Amino acid sequence: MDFSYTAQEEQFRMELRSWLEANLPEGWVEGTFEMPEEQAAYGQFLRDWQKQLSDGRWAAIAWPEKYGGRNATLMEEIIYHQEMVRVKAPPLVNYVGLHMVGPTLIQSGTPEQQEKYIPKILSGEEVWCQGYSEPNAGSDLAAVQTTAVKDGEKWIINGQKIWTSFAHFGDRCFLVARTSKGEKKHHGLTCFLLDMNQPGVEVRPIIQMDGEHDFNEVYLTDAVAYDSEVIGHVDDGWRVTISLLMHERTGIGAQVFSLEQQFSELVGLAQTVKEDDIPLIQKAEVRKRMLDLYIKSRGSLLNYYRNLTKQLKVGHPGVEGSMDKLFVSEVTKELFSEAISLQGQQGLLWKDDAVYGNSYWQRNYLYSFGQTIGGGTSEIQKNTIGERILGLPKDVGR
Amino acid sequence: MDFSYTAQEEQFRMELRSWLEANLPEGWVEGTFEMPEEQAAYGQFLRDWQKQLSDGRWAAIAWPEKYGGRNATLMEEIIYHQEMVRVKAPPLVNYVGLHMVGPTLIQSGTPEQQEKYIPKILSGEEVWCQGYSEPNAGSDLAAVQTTAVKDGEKWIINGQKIWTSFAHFGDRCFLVARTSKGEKKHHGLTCFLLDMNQPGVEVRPIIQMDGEHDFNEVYLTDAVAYDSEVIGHVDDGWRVTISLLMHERTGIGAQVFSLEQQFSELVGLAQTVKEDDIPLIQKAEVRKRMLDLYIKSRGSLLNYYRNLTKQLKVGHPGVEGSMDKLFVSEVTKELFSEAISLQGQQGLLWKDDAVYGNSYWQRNYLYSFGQTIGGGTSEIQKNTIGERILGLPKDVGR
Amino acid sequence: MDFSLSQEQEMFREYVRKYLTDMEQTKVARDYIDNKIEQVKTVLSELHELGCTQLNIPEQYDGMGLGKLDLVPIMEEMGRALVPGLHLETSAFAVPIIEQFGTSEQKAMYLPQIASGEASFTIAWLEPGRSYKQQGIQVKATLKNETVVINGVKTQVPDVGLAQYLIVPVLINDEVTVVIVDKSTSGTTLRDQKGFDETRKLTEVTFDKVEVPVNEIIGPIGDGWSIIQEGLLSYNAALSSVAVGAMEHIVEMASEYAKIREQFGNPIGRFQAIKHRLADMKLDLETARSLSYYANWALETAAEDRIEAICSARIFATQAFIRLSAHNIQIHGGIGFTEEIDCHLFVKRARFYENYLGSIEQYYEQAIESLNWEIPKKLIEKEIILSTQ
Amino acid sequence: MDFSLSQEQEMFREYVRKYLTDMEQTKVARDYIDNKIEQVKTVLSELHELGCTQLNIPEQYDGMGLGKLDLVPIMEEMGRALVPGLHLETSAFAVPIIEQFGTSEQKAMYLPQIASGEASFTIAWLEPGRSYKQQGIQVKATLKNETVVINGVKTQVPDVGLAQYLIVPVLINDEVTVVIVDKSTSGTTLRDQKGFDETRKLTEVTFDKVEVPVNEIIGPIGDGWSIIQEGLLSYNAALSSVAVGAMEHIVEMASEYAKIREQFGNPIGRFQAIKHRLADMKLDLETARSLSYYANWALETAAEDRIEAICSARIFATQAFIRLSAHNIQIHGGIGFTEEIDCHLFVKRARFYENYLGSIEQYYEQAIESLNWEIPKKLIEKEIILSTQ
Repeated sequence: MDFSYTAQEEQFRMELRSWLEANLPEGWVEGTFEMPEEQAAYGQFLRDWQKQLSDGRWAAIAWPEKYGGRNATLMEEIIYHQEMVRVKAPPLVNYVGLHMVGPTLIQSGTPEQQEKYIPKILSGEEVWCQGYSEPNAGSDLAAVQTTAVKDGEKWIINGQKIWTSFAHFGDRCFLVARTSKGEKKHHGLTCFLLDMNQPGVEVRPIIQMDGEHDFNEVYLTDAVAYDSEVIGHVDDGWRVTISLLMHERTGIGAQVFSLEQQFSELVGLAQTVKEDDIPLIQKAEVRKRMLDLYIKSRGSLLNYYRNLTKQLKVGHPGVEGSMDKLFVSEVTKELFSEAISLQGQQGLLWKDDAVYGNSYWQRNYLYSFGQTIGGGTSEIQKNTIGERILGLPKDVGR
Repeated sequence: MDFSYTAQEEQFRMELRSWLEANLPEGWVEGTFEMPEEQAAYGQFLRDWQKQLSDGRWAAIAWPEKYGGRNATLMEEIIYHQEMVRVKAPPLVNYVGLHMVGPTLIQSGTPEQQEKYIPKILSGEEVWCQGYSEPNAGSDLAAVQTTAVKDGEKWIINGQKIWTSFAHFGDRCFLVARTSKGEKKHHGLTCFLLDMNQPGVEVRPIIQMDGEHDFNEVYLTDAVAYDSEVIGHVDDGWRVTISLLMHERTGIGAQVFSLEQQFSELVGLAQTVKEDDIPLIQKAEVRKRMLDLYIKSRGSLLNYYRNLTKQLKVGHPGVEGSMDKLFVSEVTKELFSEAISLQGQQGLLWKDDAVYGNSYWQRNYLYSFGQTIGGGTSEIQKNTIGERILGLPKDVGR
Repeated sequence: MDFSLSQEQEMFREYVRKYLTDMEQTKVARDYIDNKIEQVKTVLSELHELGCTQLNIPEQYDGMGLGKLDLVPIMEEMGRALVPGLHLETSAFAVPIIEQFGTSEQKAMYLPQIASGEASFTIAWLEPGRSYKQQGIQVKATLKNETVVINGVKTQVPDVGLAQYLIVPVLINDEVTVVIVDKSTSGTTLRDQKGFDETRKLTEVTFDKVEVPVNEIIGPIGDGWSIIQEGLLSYNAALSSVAVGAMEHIVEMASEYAKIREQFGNPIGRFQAIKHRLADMKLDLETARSLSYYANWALETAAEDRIEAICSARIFATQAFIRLSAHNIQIHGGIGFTEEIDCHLFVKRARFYENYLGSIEQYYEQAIESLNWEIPKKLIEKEIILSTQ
Repeated sequence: MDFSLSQEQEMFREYVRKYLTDMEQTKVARDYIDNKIEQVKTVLSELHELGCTQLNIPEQYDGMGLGKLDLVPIMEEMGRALVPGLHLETSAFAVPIIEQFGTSEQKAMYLPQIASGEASFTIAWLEPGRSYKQQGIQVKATLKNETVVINGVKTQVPDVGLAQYLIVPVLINDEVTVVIVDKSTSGTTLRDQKGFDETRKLTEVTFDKVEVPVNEIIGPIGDGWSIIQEGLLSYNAALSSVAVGAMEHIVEMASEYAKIREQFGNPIGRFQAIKHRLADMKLDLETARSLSYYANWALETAAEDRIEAICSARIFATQAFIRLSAHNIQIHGGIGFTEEIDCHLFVKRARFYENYLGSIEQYYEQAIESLNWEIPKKLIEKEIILSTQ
């Protein structure tokens, strides 16, 4: 058992940390920097930030050097997440491009595709979104109903996608469509590198319960993709999709590190917030509930490190990731719910009227409801744990 | 809304209460009376107690007067349970006979059967058990595998029953067996009034986790029942069984009243038990957990009264009984678990070495595990609530 | 033994239910979010026409003279549709304290206004950084001739736009005193605050030498805390009914969704993860209902256990409301996370009530105190001395 | 970064696992219940042969000189099979305090006896009606020439029949002092007590002018409480591993049963009620394991956060053990409620550990104190004065 980092890893961390200090927007770390509220300006801000990362070769560290990456080890990726969480870096607008599409192109794309797309993914010039989920295929990818029909060297695509994050900034979409009816539902799917800037593609915003807009519906009406925009083989999209999802090798690391940080912040809140002049942390009941959350957030982090150790040894992520996902999302929900209870009625103000931190806690509380749904619901994770880890028989309907 | 009892109901209560005061064994109410430990003596004690009840016409109050009952109203039955719980009366050794078999005989038995069995049920001379559950048909009555094969005017019965309570005192068994293979699994069942005192019937004890012996396995090897011992029609046993179960019209009333009483006793425990000279109730944390249990046990009681009101109005028990069963059994488990935690290490002594009440809390804690299993597991209750109250689609396999 | 609402009460519920269903249930709450105040006022005035505001006001003050129990179905229906406004504060807090502690002039002045639907009351209690405990009240008022002069700030006062009067607890000579202030009184400054639950509008109210006639004080000077406590009993009993109504809506919408939404080729309600969660939710709902019915009965009959009964209902119902509203989102999946459907409105309202006019923690303490389980310290010390001698 | 047991540690686990599996896992616990003491002693001595008792004893005292982390797999395997006896008390409490605070004579006297499997230690701490807090220790001892004279009663001392020595906290001059007492010392009366967990035999130990040489005191007179606290850190880290082993057994047996037991024509593991419960149990198990590994690592490396790490593991693991052992019965249904299969043994052992050598409540307090979240009262008062000026 050894929790230390190698000298090389520590050096990597220091290099990144100094780069961030030098390159984050002024006032960022101090919390005085304000991100643009208006959508186009916000989008531009995110693209600029990614450009800056990519200029510093910090956008896609896991990619091979020849594609602009650093060929980072898994541990370096972990450190990368830790440092990004530490400074609460702005989100990666092209997360899908950098973490999913890029690696898939490197693995399965043609040389032409690689040349055409990869540099723009890295620079943020072309933002990607992913088109898997559909209204009737939330957690059930095999139920995709969007169709692509061959017409010469074109494919005519019709259907509807949902929960497409960043589609409103999106230039291209990694889209899964049904190209033939296979015997099994997950046969006959094909993956396309779809141009979003065409008449057949309509993006409609989904407003979340926290009032924010991260997700979209994408309506495809005779949208067009060309043969050159098929990735992998026709009708073999299931395999491409699965391998694409597998490229997220650090799993929910970033969420785990965030949870750790949020717990510290919650303690800070309980020390700062006062009721009738007494800081909340002085109540025995509050401290007890804090310890429960301390134990759980530590448990989540340590579980993650244990699974990471295994991954370092066997070379690929294990199905234990389902436990990490389940636990970190449920504990995150619990933590923010506690943050609401803790503050009492005064915690129910919003945005700049909020007493503490521009309603940081309230907004994250509302956002946390999505975390046990997106990326596979908690129910799906439990099925996975039951079936793939404990070997229980399959559920009905699957 | 009206929680009062009518003058007639109050008079009924007073009559029963005086009778109990006069007839309970000496020292019973004070807790100084000790029941025999040895099994045969214990059985005799229970039979004597039932004889005494029946002599006072307090054994089967819901039965028509001509059969030795009092034709009691539902409210009188409720009061009966309240009073019996109040004095913690000894258990009814012939509970099955009095509450299930008797009413079924009155409803569906032949005059000969009524004449032959009913008086002895009442007096406790013949103790009945019920033979439904089988090793592979725990919560699934339709899966009964015990067979009865016609041979002249005899039926030859083979199979195994389990969880047969009081079978070790049992003279007769209300037995469900398969007499033909119906198209649906619950067709082709027949109910028998089986004589337990015959060579083909072997009773083996099941020792529970609390060390007690309430249940048995019953092995049937060419056991014999006669045509005269069939109740209802051949192959129509499903209906007879269901109607038999319906005769328990007060549902889990007795358990609900017990829970109410046990909560008071738990408060008493927390007031009495001291740690380093300080009564446990002085701890804020203990009081808070007590209030949680107070709320839940009140909730259980009030839910029961609400369902009872409905039953008084519509004339038959509703499916809401599944909520009562689920809640009272889960809260009972929680209450006794809390009683263990509360006492700390000193609460882990047993029987006469126990610091408090001959390990009343420890024994009931262990026994409580059976309450969310017997009489339909909590999972079954939730299915019933989901399907029959909320109208959700049926589960797989049913 | 009859533990149910009467036929008349159920019938009155049906009227209100039918009206609010015709109005598309939560639509009025959404109108309020969108500041369509006229639409909201129309609904509120039609609810008044149905009798909702007159119900528990004595006949001599133009009311229907009914009891506290009769409020139960109305409160449930209000919760069911998340009807905006101050019905809870007015009917279940202002009315009972005016009726119990007000002078005959005050009764004659305010009760008919409430009965006629002209005036609603909101409660300007909370102060920045302070609790709902007695020591939380710090706004000071002084007596000057026949007027009370108030100086200070109250925060998060709900729905002032729909109210005519504020009930304001202040300190006079360091003792809590309850004053009724017309919101248009000069010196009163209102500042909008953004709230987490957009179906409740919040306002910061600043009193700058606000002068109110002394006859606007409810009850004797310095008796405010016990007057508030009485008012809170009515309020909390009613609040638990509001929560029950909201939970009923949640269980219905979640069950319906579970019947139609398919995943993996089955309606999701077929999966036990969903089915059993819904069963737990139904049990929570019915338990909250039983506790709230009893709480309101205990209030009406002044039963011995009314304090613990009301606190129990308030604690259980508001906490169950939080649980159920969260489960509702999980059952709905992604769509439940959007603004489009109602799930989030219930989550936010549940949180609004959690610690509104008294924290959960305070109600635990109040119930425990009333149940009187503790052994007086003196007795224990005496016994320790005896036992160690 | 390597958060796993080493290959050597896993290999050692395999030896122990294989041996205990050959011995039919919980059979030795059942033998102990049935008072088949010879069979139990055979197993314990064979575990000693495998090295279990020598592991963490320095080589100079005939041990293997390994560290605290090396105990982890052994403790897990002991928990898995509910092995009776005093391995936890001896290896994880007696050994570390003797090693850290004992004189060289004490080390030379006791450690080789433990390493050779000759002697085990039990802990005679609890007193009737008293807690595991400092004020719970009331048995008094006096110094008389070169002896300590003990008078008083200790209750629920576990497995005295398998022990040679008792570790006894007493008060000398009102200060806690730890003494080793040979159980055969004259004046020591043993009385069997019936216990809830039959796999632990309990004894009431009465000391009637028991004389023990002063050199049986561990550490300085009056330092007992801090010595116990150090011992408890080792004990609790190890206890969390014991609980993890037991939970692993539970998850395996419940999963296996869910695969073969059919109801309604399906293996019950196909129903989400069972499947998701098992998933939750697995997550509890692995979380307890992560926390316990880290606790033992923190102990071995004297990490800054060792106190909170150990308390967290102890709290989570023992509470999860209680939860899981209860779920296990529910999954097994009726058969799980009988004495026939092992479910109940795990329930009872889980309860035995819940508050054994310190209540859950105490460990909450200890962790919270160590995390040091509170703001010193003086600072708050100062600020209140400043803010109200």
